[in-house]
Amino acid sequence: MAAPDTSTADLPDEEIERVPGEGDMWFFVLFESLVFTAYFCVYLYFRTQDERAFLEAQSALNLPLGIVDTIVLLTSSWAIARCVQEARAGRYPAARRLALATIGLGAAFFALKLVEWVNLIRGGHTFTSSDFMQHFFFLTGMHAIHLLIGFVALGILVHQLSDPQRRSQETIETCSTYWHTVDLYWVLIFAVLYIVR
Amino acid sequence: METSSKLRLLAAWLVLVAITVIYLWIDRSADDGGTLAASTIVTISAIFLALAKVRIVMREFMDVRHAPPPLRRLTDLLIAVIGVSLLTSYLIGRVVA
Amino acid sequence: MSIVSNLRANLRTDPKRELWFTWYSTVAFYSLYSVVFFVITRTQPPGKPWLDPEQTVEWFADRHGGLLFGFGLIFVLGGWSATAIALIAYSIRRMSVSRAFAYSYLVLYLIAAVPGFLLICIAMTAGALRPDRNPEMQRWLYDLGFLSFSGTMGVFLVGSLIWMAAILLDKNRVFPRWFGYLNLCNALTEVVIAPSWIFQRGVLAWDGVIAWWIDVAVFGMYTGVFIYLLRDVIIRDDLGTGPLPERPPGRPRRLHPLAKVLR
Amino acid sequence: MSSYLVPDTVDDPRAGQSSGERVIFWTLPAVAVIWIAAFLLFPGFVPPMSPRASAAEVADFYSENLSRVRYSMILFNWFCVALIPILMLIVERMRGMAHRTPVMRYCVIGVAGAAPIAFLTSTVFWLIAAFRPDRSPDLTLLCNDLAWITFTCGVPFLVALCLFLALAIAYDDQDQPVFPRWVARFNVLIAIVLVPAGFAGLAVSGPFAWDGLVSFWLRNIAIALWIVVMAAALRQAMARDRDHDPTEIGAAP
Repeated sequence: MAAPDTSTADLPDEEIERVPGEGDMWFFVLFESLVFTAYFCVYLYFRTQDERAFLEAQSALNLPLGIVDTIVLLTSSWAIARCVQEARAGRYPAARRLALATIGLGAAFFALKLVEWVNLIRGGHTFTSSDFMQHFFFLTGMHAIHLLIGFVALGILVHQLSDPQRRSQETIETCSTYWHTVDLYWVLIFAVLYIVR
Repeated sequence: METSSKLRLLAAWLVLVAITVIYLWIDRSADDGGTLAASTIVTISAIFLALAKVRIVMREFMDVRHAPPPLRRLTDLLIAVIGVSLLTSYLIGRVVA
Repeated sequence: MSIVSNLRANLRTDPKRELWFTWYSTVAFYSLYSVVFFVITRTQPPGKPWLDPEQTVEWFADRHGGLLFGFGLIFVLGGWSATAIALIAYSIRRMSVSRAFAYSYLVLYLIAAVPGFLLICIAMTAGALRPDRNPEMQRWLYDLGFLSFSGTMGVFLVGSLIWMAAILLDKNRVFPRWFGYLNLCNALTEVVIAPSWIFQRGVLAWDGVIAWWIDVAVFGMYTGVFIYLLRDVIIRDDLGTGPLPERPPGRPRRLHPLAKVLR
Repeated sequence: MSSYLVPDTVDDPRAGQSSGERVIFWTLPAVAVIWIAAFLLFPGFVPPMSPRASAAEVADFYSENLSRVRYSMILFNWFCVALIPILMLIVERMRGMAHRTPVMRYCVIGVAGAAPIAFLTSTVFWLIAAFRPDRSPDLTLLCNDLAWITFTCGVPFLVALCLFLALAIAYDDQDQPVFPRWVARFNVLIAIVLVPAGFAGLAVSGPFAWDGLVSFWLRNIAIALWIVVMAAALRQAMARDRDHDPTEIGAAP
């Protein structure tokens, strides 16, 4: 790693050290992760104070649906990582198809989330029904807002890929970094809401 | 080389899905005859598995693997901070309760 | 140069004196605001939302003089909040984006002054003025004060997003892009505070760990950062158009200790 | 010094033209007549209602003076914000000041809108108090308190307006400033006179209570005086702008 910058020109593409996307987006990723961590800490602490009630309310969740949902979002994350690879190789039509696939998978995740919410609310589990559900709807709701903002990022990405004049690898990677962040938050939320006992 | 990075991405995805399915198994085995019980082991392993997933997503999908060392260290530090914070608040809660 | 002579030069002879005036006023206003809310009136951290009417009567009695004097200060000096907003609106105008962004920010945040701080001042003054008022009504004033103060959301939400969009679209490099993203974090605190209209207790109530403590931490960092960055903008500003120059060389920025460790 | 004597007018081709500005200006005398009439019509101003009155006394006041309260406050509700266009004329004059940025103008625009809106809010509380005279006296007293506190203490934007204008004038160092220097000093004086009103909650009797000499009479006379003096200064500045209308200069070959 001590090698000066000039020597990296000889290395194969895979070995060059570079920040994926703009560094500023990484600031957002780190900052917002800490904010989410704070929410999780509050939830875990209050959960231990009344474990019985939390466990009972938690049992209303549909774990298989949550797992399917998680896999859908992980796949969308994979698709956008592939999209970045294709864009880097200059295969823009393929990259664009993968970006559209990401949007589709993101929309599928959101649709499953809506189904889950509606089922819970029909079953009498609402934002105000219990402490667990309060945390559940808050965390999944905050995540959904980040997901919806992610569609803006994906829209910018598709827009860039569609027009040869606009294509900027940095912007493409920045948008993809944001989308992965949405995935990361879900990975953590899923573990603390569905699995933790 | 390009196919290798493609395969690597696919492998990362497979590992992530596998960990997600392990959750299902953990959850089933914790259902002790249908009664609901708190479990420190389940909680701690759920958190660790989630952190492992976060690290895989960052390293492989977000390409931190190829990032300069400061960013690599910063992301690892972030994962450590998340892990320590979650476990601490959970364990303090258990002690207080 | 000492701080005082520096200040004097900034406000008297510096070509950017109007900008410096608004910047120093911003610092002074936010300091005064913190002192009034945290120390003099003790209305931050906020009172408990679950108090019964008699307890709110006690709450008012406890803070009687502090409320009347502290909010008197805000009644007199609250208009200074306009300086921060004017400076930020100017910073947006200095960008390459349409002036519509600057004017939107100006109008949004100025509207915010009325529900954002005038209502809590009026409600708390009315409550402190007559300690013998019917307890139910005292609690109504208490609710009006805290809910209007915490729950004034839309103007700050849309205002932060406007500032964010302007920064991310700007080609004059007035603000670093990471600060654009930080505006999004601040906008999201206005989403997090929304449940305070629903819950009377718990982590999402107006005094809750999430809705108050975490939100205030984010907002506090955001405010500190933008005050620092606005100073940077004034120093770099050439009062012209086009890209903002970088800071003059010769004053290398010291590396943060954390950044050194990571290097 | 001369490096920043650049009036902030270059960005607006219409600056300096006063078409329609005189129409706005001459609404002021008409509106002032309405303000004075509404002030005298409201039975709670001459003399001002006492903060020491009991709930029953306040309730009696509203049931006895129902019509006068309603019609005077409807008048105020209509026309108190009519000051905003006049303040915008001042903002337009500020374009001619030797400032290098529009930031002082933004400050004034900001508080100019909020100042009359604080008064507007208090008329709403007075009108609610008068809406149902058979309401519980405690509730009427509450509305009455909110109205008087909003009216009396609601000076933050006026104080800031005066001080922003004073500073803007002080920074306007050109040979022929838009407003003469004494206008700046006058604005500082008015701001100081308005300060005690903000603390009216601290006293229920004496000169600082909301019916007192300082918080009521001095405050309201100061506001009236400010409007008169600023109108005179504004008229002068507008006349000067017309004399130096850039479009007319441009028309001459």
